[in-house]
Parts: sequence; structure tokens; C-alpha cells
Amino acid sequence: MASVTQTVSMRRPRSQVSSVLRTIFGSQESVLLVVLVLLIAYVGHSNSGFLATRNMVNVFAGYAYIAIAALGMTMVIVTGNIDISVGSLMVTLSMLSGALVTYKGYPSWLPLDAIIGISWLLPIVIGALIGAIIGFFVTYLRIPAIVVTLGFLSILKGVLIMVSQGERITGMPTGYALAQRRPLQGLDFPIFEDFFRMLTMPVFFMVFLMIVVALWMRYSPTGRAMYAVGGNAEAARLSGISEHRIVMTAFILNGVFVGIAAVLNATQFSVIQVTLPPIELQIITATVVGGVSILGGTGTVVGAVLAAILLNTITKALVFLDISPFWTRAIQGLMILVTVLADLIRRQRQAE
Amino acid sequence: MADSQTLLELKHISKSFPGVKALDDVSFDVRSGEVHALLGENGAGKSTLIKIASGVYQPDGGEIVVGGKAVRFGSPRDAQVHGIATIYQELLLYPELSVAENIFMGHAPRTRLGAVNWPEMRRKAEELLASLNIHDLDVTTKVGRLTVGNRQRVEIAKALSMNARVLIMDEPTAAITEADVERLFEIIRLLKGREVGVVYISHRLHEVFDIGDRVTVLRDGRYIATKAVAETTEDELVNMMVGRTLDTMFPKLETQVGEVVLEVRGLSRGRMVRDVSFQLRAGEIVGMAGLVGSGRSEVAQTIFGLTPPQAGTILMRGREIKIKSPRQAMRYGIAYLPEDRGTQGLIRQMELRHNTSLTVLRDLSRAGFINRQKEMQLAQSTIEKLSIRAYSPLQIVGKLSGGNQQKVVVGKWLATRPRVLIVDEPTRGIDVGAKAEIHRLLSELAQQGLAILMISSELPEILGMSDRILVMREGRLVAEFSRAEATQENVGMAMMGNWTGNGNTLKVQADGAAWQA
Amino acid sequence: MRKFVVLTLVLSFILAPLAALPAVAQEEEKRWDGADDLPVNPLPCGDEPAPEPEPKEYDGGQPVNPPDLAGKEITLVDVPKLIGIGYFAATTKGQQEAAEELGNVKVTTDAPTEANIDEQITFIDNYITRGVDGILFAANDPVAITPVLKKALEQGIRVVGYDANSLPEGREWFVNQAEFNGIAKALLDSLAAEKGEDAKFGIVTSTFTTPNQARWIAEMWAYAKECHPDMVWLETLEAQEDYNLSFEQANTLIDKYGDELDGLFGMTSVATPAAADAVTQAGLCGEVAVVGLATPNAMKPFVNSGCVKSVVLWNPVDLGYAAVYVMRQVVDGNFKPGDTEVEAGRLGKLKVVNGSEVLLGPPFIYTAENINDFDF
Amino acid sequence: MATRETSLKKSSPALFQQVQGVLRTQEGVLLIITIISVLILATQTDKFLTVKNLLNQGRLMTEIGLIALPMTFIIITGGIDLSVGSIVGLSAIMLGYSWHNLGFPLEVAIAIALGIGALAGAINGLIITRFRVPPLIATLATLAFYRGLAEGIAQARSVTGYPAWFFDLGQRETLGIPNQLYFLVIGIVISAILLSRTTFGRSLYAIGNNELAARFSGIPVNRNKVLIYAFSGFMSGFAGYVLVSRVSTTRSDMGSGWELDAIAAVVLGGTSITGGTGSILGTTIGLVLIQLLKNGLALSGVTGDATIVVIGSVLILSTLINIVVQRRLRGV
Repeated sequence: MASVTQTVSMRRPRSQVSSVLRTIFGSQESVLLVVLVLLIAYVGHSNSGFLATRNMVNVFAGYAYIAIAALGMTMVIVTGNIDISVGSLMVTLSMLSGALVTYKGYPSWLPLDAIIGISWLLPIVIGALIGAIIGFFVTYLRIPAIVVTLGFLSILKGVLIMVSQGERITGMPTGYALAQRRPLQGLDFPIFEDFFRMLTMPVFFMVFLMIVVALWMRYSPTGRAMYAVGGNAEAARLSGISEHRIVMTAFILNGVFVGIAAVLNATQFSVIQVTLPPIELQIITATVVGGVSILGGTGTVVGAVLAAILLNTITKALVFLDISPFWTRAIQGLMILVTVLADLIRRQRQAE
Repeated sequence: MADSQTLLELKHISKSFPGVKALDDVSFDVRSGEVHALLGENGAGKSTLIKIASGVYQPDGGEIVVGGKAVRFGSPRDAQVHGIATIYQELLLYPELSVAENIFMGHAPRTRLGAVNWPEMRRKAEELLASLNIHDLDVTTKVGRLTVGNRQRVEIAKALSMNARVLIMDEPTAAITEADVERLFEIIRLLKGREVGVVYISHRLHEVFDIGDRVTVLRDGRYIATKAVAETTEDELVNMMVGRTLDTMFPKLETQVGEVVLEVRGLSRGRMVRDVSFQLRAGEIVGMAGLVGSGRSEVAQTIFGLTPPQAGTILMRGREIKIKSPRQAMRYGIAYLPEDRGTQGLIRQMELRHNTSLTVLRDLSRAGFINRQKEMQLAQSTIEKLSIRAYSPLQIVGKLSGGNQQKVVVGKWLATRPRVLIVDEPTRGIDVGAKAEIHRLLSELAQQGLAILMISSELPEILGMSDRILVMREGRLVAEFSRAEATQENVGMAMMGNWTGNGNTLKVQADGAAWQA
Repeated sequence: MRKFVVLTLVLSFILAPLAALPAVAQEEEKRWDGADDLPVNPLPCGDEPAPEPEPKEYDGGQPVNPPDLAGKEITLVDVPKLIGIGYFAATTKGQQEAAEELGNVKVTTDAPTEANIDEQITFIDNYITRGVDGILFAANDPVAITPVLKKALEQGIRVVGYDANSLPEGREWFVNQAEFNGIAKALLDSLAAEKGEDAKFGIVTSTFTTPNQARWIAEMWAYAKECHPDMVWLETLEAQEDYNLSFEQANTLIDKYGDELDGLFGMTSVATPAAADAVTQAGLCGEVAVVGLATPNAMKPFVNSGCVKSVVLWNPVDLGYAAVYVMRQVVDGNFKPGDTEVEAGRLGKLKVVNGSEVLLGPPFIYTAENINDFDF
Repeated sequence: MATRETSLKKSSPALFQQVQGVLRTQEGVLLIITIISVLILATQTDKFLTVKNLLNQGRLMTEIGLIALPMTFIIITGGIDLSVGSIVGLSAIMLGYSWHNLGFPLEVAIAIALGIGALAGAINGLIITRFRVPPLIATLATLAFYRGLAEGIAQARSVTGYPAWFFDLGQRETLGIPNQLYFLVIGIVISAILLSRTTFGRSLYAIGNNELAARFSGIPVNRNKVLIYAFSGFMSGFAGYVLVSRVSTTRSDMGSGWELDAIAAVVLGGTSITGGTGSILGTTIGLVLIQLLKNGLALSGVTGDATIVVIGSVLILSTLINIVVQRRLRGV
């Protein structure tokens, strides 16, 4: 008995420390935040240029479109599915947006602002539509999501090239450039001026949409139902939740967010082009590094957004640290691996 | 009881599946404030009936009457709206979500804006649990970290959160231990007091007598009879269920107890297996009792090499052996029938012959190539020897009944020609007839000289089948009884930890100072 | 215990590169610039005329028993590195223009959607089987593509390359848009004119393994050493043919070097407008000069706004046009090994250099005066 | 179940029964789709259905085929390997690097390349089994990591100038058949036997259907998983070697995107992405179908962009047809 009390009393102080640690490392979001801050601090320490406002803008804005697409991907993965066609879809919708704004055949009475509005909104609608088609194949025809989206990956890619013939789009009107990397206009803040000068349109959209989606997934019955469907589809069905409707919703919203990301992507440059980098892998990586379980049922959009920012920070940090460019990809891969392992080990600890 | 009203009535229900008539003109009703037990062997139509009552299936004929009005349930949701909630055997919960959210999934309290009102949800969940006399559950814990007993309580709370008037429980005690069963019964009594009608399905007849008011028996999809529990006997119910007279539930055969086959000394692993020592002799059935979480399965899995021991020795016929993997354990002649047939014992999507051969693939193959004839022969002989009711060795195992599935698991382990057979909950979720068959099988195997360690949560089974009884508590072996000494009381007391009998405490354990503290 | 060993093994495999990080961090002088190892041939500084190169023996391959199709209609296939980027859309345009002009040539463009060596080979292989009279190509890898081109020659198919070469034995002629050293000179002289002899600059290229880009950088390196010795090479970053990545990399260079940075070179038709976009959006027009290879349409907004002074490029429409003309002349027997020039429609006579290459001409420099005259 | 079987047998004539028997298997349905596609393509061009063209297609699909075989094993166990394309690149680079830069004899360099491939695969397996990382995530991370290693080792240099014998495998023929095709056929036969006839193959199905039960039955689950991932790495290394021999040079971007091609062939072949079912025969048919579609369409004058649209549609449609046919036949 004596020995028992002793161990208990000895554990006390340690458990306080560990409880602090546990709060910090209790969720993947806070782990990512800590890693992000440490990384920025470390790189800033060895090269102070890294902390300059302009660089910080680019650190946060650079992957904004990846982060926004990751919002939709989070929903899809939380419901236990996956979408690997998002890269092709995003490029297709970017091109569509550019094609709409440079189209010459509008009736002359249509004001330019309306044309710009159409080119901002229609791609999002089309994205939702394609999401609905994918969702239909997955839910009603019961084809695994990975097969459907693998198919759509090449269908969209092929159609895009056929239609565009590889031509890039230039000559968009000035008002179209929604997401250029300039500080938001018309804002005047007496305090934290530097901070708010970092707020560019892509960052604004990223943060705003993240908050909206995070709240929606936490507070809306539909958002909760996504976790239910991914966690235990049978139980969800018996709770009166329509699995088909929820999975459809996830794919449609995924299409919407890919559409938003595509428009932001198209409107930040003076040229829109049909190159097809494998963005889907970056988006999925951001999502899983953000702690969204590939098995469904758990994970938050905050983690996914933080992970997207972290991935971009790593890329830039390696340049600032003068790492040989040949090794950057290896180090990126390694850091992804380490973060994923840390998340899993943390979860296993918690489970014990 | 006099003014109790009928909450739910199923009248002349029929239901067919391709090739099978599952229910044929069955009637059933539940009144407020009663526990109506539903009995029948597997395949008798119990689950079809409750699935109709809960809206999963739609009947081909007959009608459903709720509160005097005929209704149609198009989906489980419809049944819930009419106050009928069902708790299935596989608890349908979301492991990654909190207790509160599990309870209120699909009907969470909302704010005026239509958003989920989290504080309110937590408060209501706590209230609900308190009303069930459950005070030891934190509503913010993830359900994945709860014990099975606690998960079941969450399920009950979930049902009540939907204002259920009728609660259907499908074998609620199959996966929990005596202590949890007691708490469950307390809750059921509480619900009776609140005029809830409970439909109770179990294979354990004594529970029907403990908690039931009326009992209905089904057989082969037909209605047999409804009786007041007070006016019937266990034998009568068994006869109605099986349609014939069963000789005995526990056909214990006299055996010649031989030499020590397996001995473990000071076996330890983690917190669940602490300094466990015992012996198994040829021809002997040793029962292992204990609450869920007392470390029974963990001891078995440690011996079997699934979780290799951290300390202690294992001796086979007096020779010390090292076991680090199931494969090694099998080489020494140890076989282990895991407790969960569906997830651990069988590969349900595979054919019967592929299941029976899984443990002996090496013996059936030469240079890694499987001899398909031998595999087929093995399957056929297993079907014959264990009288498995399957139309062919090619049948998908998942389509067999529970008892026959369990026989396949037994068969696949017998194929390894073990000397030591560890069976973990061998008759869980199996109907009475099949249960008796499994018991007879175990007895016969012991008679043939096999050493059997039988882990079970059913005390009657332990008492009825064992030559010796070991009791586990908190990872330690705390008591040992001979067949003659063991009674329901003293074994139960030992399991619960307030047994203070004399003479039978394990000597080995008594020496350990830590144990006494 | 075993678990521990395995864990250590896995971890050490993973962490070994991390431990080598200090070794990986590069020294200032040895910084990688994306050049290749082949010999360089810098042009003389300033306006001095280039010395006439020594004539070289014809070193291309020859088709085996090609059918005589002189004057007859021929079917050609064009397999560029990839489809889906503006540059090859422009060469295709030129090819169609030439085909229309000639009237007896049919040419289709078909290539993979990613710059992928093995897929490009498969495309060419399929067209050999299908039976075409001639193949035009722009190689993703000079060595990898050669075996399949030789197979085409063996079957009597005519092979002419453009934009990116194979090994000489893989094709009969290669239409060279501009010599590497000429491009290098034009780029560096443009920057010097804009930002002075002591300009410090960074480069955004496609990948270090893309042959043309590596070659240009090697020639720039050699030419700068001779003629602009005070210029400072800061850093070269890879950005594939990806506009987003090019934009980010340009931003990274701008942020990392701050006021130090005087100029950015874009080595691809994607990187240059992306770099101009980055400079414009950072509000650094005039501070940071953008010089590079690009097509006019993409650069018009920047040149018109004055942010970019000059864009270096041959005319890719002309390049595609010339390739078809060269092919026609080869088929007609008007252009044989040993010839020193070839007739190419509206482009006039083109010179043969380097044994088996047809030179399109000196690189063209687009400025605010002339850029609006072009539309591709 | 039993009653339905007999009633079917009574009502159907013998030929119909046989057709049904074929249709009951995923491979059968796929085979019919393949035959129909081939017949349609053959009417479009006479260049398509010739021995020479078909053998040449065999040469071109060998590398993906070699990777798709172990991928079938992995997907049957419910896993996936996204890093195969990167391992191809890493092995190719190691081959050139250890020959050209480290001065090993070419034979040894080939062995090193294969060994590195197997090692990279085994690392995948260890991460998946020891740390219990879901395969998709583990190999997504090593996809980036192995490609990065290849780039780091290559330092943007490609190695060329191999001796003539080195090209025997990739560019020459024996008895009129491309050399690498022999290896693919041997690979297919060995893999098919391994999967359908041996204890090892059986254990993979068991793992895919119920990993826990397999472990409880004494099957060395972790060991077998590490083995198949190592096998996958080895075959990717071998594919890298075949590719280098075919195209005569090494580059660090070799094999990028191949993971999706291999997965498409496996999934098209009827292997369930959730594990438990599938066969090498199916994968082989899937592989052949994709290659012949690409080739046949190209020969019929369809350009590459339209071809990938067709392939994407075929992937979805044939899966759909298979699901519908199976559902109908099983009466579910």
C-alpha cells in the first residue's frame, strides 16, 4: 500500500506537465500550428527576410487555392470517400472561367460587370454539377469513389484538351482580377496595420471559407451527419440520416469548393493555362496531414487548411535555408511522412 | 398492470425472402410497462420480426398497429417517429464522436438559427443518463474509448432520447458480463416503471425468468405460443423452441483426467495479464470465469502468441517452450477459438472449405501449393463430423446460421489436431439447440484426451461443463474451485472481488504480496 | 526488442537524409544554376559579328528505301513534347498554315498531356504502325526518343525534329529555332541594358533535366563570364511548366533577395509571364526587371504597362511553319545531305548549321513597339 | 440459395448456362467487353489486328504490367501502393548512378537497382505494418520521398552510353517476340499461380476479407504484407530496368504517374478496391484492354485527348456493367 501512495504522489507534478503537453498535442490542429510557428520562427531566425510582410503574404496566400479545395476534400474524406479528379476539375473550371470572361459573343446590352459575374459564378455551378454527377455514380450506382474519380480524372483532362486545343487564355478585363496578391483595397486599420496588410484576397477567402465551413461542419445537422455517415454508415441510416443525400452533398460541396478555388486561381494571374500539375495529390496530402482520417468519420477543415499552409511554408523555407534544390522534394516527402507518423502515434497514445 | 395499454401490435405478419418463408402469420404485441421476451432458435424469425417492427423490412402481409392505429413503416425513421427504438446486437455507434453526440445524432437540439446547440445537447445527455441512474459517464468522451457495457448504456440513452415508448433489445447481454447485466436489468426495471414496453430477445433462458413478464416463442417462422413468465417453466420453453425434448443442456461426459499438458507459470503481459499460473490436464475441461475486462481473453491470447508474454514461462508436457506468434503456438498443438466469431474466427465472405483449411494450409500443401482435393476432403469430413448444416463445402460461410458458423470455427481448429483447445465464449449468440450440440462436442473432445480451457461469461455453462474452475479478476487469477465445490454464489463472489471463502484461494497467488494489497 | 530494431532501421533510413542536411545546404559559389555539362560556345560580346562556324559533315540519319512521294500528297504527324501549353499550340498553328499554303500536306498534332518520355514514345510508335509519310517531333529526352525514331527511319518514314532535338542519327534534319548561344547572349544583353552591368538576378526554369533550358543556362553562364563579369547569379529555381508554381517561385526569389534582386529570367514561356505577374503584383515594376522567353500574347499586358521591356523568343509559329516546309522539301528531294540552305516559303532561304540543323534565324526580341503586331 | 440454383438449371439450356457461368465471374464480363472492343477496333483499321502490332503493344505495356501484378496482390489485401512510379524512378537512377558514378560493373548495378526497389517497397511495408499507417497515406508520403531521393541522387544528370548488350532486354527480340514480353508472361504466370494455388496467395485473400481472423488463424499477416510491398518495390525496380533498357537513358522523372495506370488496370480487372476479391487473370485482361484501346484508337485516327476520355469512360462503365451483372445474377 505504501508503495502505491508513493507512486501516486510522485506522478502528480509530472501529470500536470504532461497535461499541458496533452492539450498542446491533443489534436492534430494544434500540433500543426506549433510546428508551423516553430518552422517560421526557425527560418526567420536564420534568414530574417522570411519574416518580411511580403513573404508572409506569399506563405499564406500561395496555397490558398489548395486549402480551399481541401475544404471540400475534407468533407468527401470524412464521409469515407475520396476524389482524385479534383486537379483536372480545377483546371477545367479555371479555363471555363477565363473562356466566359473573354467570350466575344455576349449581347451588347450586357454590362461588363455582369459578364465578370457570370465568369465568377458559373464555374462554381458547373463544379457543383460535376460533383453531383460523381456523387450519383458513387451513391446510387454504388461504384467505389476511387474508381469513379479515376475515370473522371482522365475524362475531364481529355475533354479539356479537346476543347481548348492547348490554347491559353489572355486578355481578361481588369475588373476580372479578383484574387491578385495585393492588399485588400479600401481597408484602413489604425492598429495592426502590418497584419492587415497581409490580408490579400486569397487569404481572405481561405480564412473566411475555413471559418464558415468549420462552423457549418460543427453546428449544422448536415455537417454532423457527414461524420456519422463516415463513422458508421449503418448506424447513420438507422438514425434516419440518408447516406445517399449526405454523400451527394459532400461531393456537390466538393465541386463548389473546387470551383471557388478554380476561380481564385484563374483571377490571380494574367494568363490562364491548361497545364495539369498533379494538384489532387497536394490537396489529398494537405487533407490527411491535417488529420482527416482516410477511413472516414473524423478530422476537421482547420487541420486541412493549416496543413496546406505548412506544405507551402516548407517549400519556401527550403529555399530560404539554401537547401540544394535537388533535395527539396525528398525533404518535403520526409516531412509529410513524419507529420503523418506523429499524428498516428498521437492517436494510438490517446487510444491506450 | 391492469390498466396497461397495448403500445405495439404486429398482426398476422408474413414475410418471404427469395426461397425462404421467414415469417408465416406471426402475431406479437407489447404493452406498456412490461418486458415481453421473444424466444426462438436462430432462423426462427426473431430478427426478421424485430426488423419489421423497427421499419427495416416491410411485411408482405399483416399489419402493424401502434396505439390503436394501423401504420406503415417505410424506413427505420418512421418506426422511431412512432416511438419504437431498437438496440441491435452490433451496437450502432460512432466511435469517433462523443457520448452526447451519439445520443442525439439525427435529432440534436437546435438553436433558433437551426444550428446544433452543443451546450444544450450536453446538458440533455447528462440529464438523460442521470435519469437512468448512470452517473459515471462523461458525455464528452469519445464512444470508441468506452467499454461494451457503457456503450450499451449510451445506446439505451439514445433510444430514450427519441422518446421511445417501445424499446426492442436484440440479445443485449450477449457481449457483456454479469455485473453489466445487473446494471442493465436495473435500467430495464426503471423503464418499466416509466411505462415503457420492452421487447427482450436473449438466448439465456434464466434472464427471461429474471426480467420478463410475458414470453412469446417462435419456431421456423411460425408463432408457437405466448405465455406469462410466471406460468411457464424453462423446460417447457425449451421444448417449444426446439420442438422436441432436449436431454440436457450440459451433456458432461465422464473422462479420464491424464497428465499435465500445458502449464503456465507467472505469465505476465501489461495490466491485463499479471502473474498468471495454472495447469491443464489431458481430458479435462477447465472453466475460466471472470468479468469482461478481467483479463480472461488476454491470458488466452498471450498463450496463443497473439500478444507474446513479457514474463513467465509456458511448458508443454513439462518442456519449456517459447511462443511468439500464433503459428508457433499452433506448432505446439495449441488452438484458440476467439470470442468474436464474426470478426476474429471466420472469414465470412469466403467459402466453407477455405475457412476450414485456413489453419492447416501448410499441411494441405506441398512446396506452398495447396492440394485442392485434400482441402475439399477436409471440408467434407468436417461437415460430417460436426454435422454442420451446409449444402456444400462451397457455401459462403457468412450465409450459415450462427451455430453452424461456430462449428466451422471449431472444425478449422480441430483440423490442426490440437492437444490444447482454448475456447473463448464458445456459445455466445448461439441458440439453445446448437448450444447443447457445441457442449456435447466439447465433452467428447475432452473424452478423447484433449485439454480444454473454456472461457465463458455464462456461469451455468461454466458450472455445467467444467472439471475445474479458474476465476480471473483484474488480470490476476484469484481463485480455483473443483467441480464439486463450485456454486453460482462462490464463483460469482470471486469474480466480483468480495469473496472471502477459505481454502480455495490459489496458493501461488496467495504468496504474492502485491495481490493482497 | 525486435520492434525496436525495426523502428530504428526505418527511422534511420528516413532520417539519414535529414542528418545530411548541412552537407546538402550549398555554398555560395557552388550554387546550382541548372546548366548541363556539355561544351559551351559563347558568342563574342557586344555587336561583334560571330565568327563563321566551321562547316560540319552531315551527321543525321537517313530513311531506308523511302517511297518516292515527290509532289504527291503526304500525311504527317506532329508529336510535340506535350499538348496543352500555348507554345506548342503556336507551333501547331504554324504547321497548319504551311500545310494550307502547300496544299499537298496533311498534318495532325497528337501528343501526351504531360511531358512524359515513355508516353511520347508510345505515340510515335503507334503512328509508325498506322503508317504516316513523315514524323515531326519535339523531344522530351534526346536519348530516350532516338530508338523509336530510328525505327521510323528503318521503315522509310521521313523524320524532322524541331524545338527539342534527338540524337542526330534519330532524324534527318532538326529545325533549330535559334542557337543556344544566341539566346543566351540576347537574354543577358537585354538585362544588362535594363539594369546595368552589375545586375543581380535569379532564374525560374522548368526543370533541371529539361535539355533546352539546361543548355541555355550553360551558355548564359559562359557568356556572362566573358562579357558581363560583374553580374551576380543569385539562384535558379525549378517550376515545371506550371504557372502557379512559377509564380510562387518568382515570389520566393523576390522575397528572399529583397532589394538585392535586380532581375528575373524566365526560361520557359510559362515562367516568364508568371514572373512578370509576380513582379507586377508585388508592385516592383521597374525595380525588378523581367527578361525571358515567352510568347507575345501572354506578355502583352506587361510590355504595354511598361513593366517588362523586352521578351526574347523566336516566332514559334514560324518554327512550326519551317518544320513542315523542310519536311516537304526533303520528301520532294529538294533538300539533301550536304545542302547548305533550304527554301522555306515566306521565310525565304534558311541556313544549314552544325551538320544537319536548319537554323530559323537569330532570336527575335519583342518590345513595346512591335509586340502588338503579333497574335499567338 | 440451393433452391434458386436448381430452378435456374432447370429452365436454361446448356449454352445459356455456360454463358451465365462466364458472366458470373468478373473476368468473364471483362473478357466479353475486351473482345467486343477489339472487334470494333479491328473494323476501323487493318493495321490493328496484326501479330506485329500486337507484339509491339506487348512490349509497350510490359513495364506497367510488371507493376500491376504486385499491385493486384496489394489491393486484394485491402491496401494500395501509390509509390510505385517513384520507385521506378529511384531504381532507374540507382542503376545509372551505381554504374556510371560508383563504378560498379553494369550487372552489379542492375542488381543494386532491383535491391533498392525491393528495399523501398519493404520500407513501405514496414511503415504500414509497424506503425499501422493506412497504406494510402504511407505510400502517398513515400511517393514524394522516393521521387525526391531520385532527384537528389541524380543531380539533374542522366546517364547514357550503356554497352550494346544492355539493350537486349528492352529493344531486341527472340524468336520474333520482344524480349521483355517473355518476362511479363513469366511474371503473369508466376503471380497467377502464386495467388490462386499457394498458401501465400490464399493468405492474401484471407487478409483482405478479414485481417483479424487471418491473424487469429495463425497467418503471419504482417510478414506477408511486408513481403508483397517488397515484391511491389522489386517489380517496380525491374520495370525501371526494362524501361532504361528500352529508352537507353536514365532520368529522375521516369515512371511518374504510373501508379494510376497500374491501379486502373487492376481495378478494371475486377479486383475490388476494398480488398478480398480479384485475380491476376482479371488484371491481365484489364491491362490488355487499356493498351489495345489506346493503340486501336490511335490507329483509327483518334487523338490522345479523345483516347483518355474513352479510357476513363470504359473504366467507369465496365465497373458499372460488372456491378449490375453480378447483382442481377446473385439476385441481390
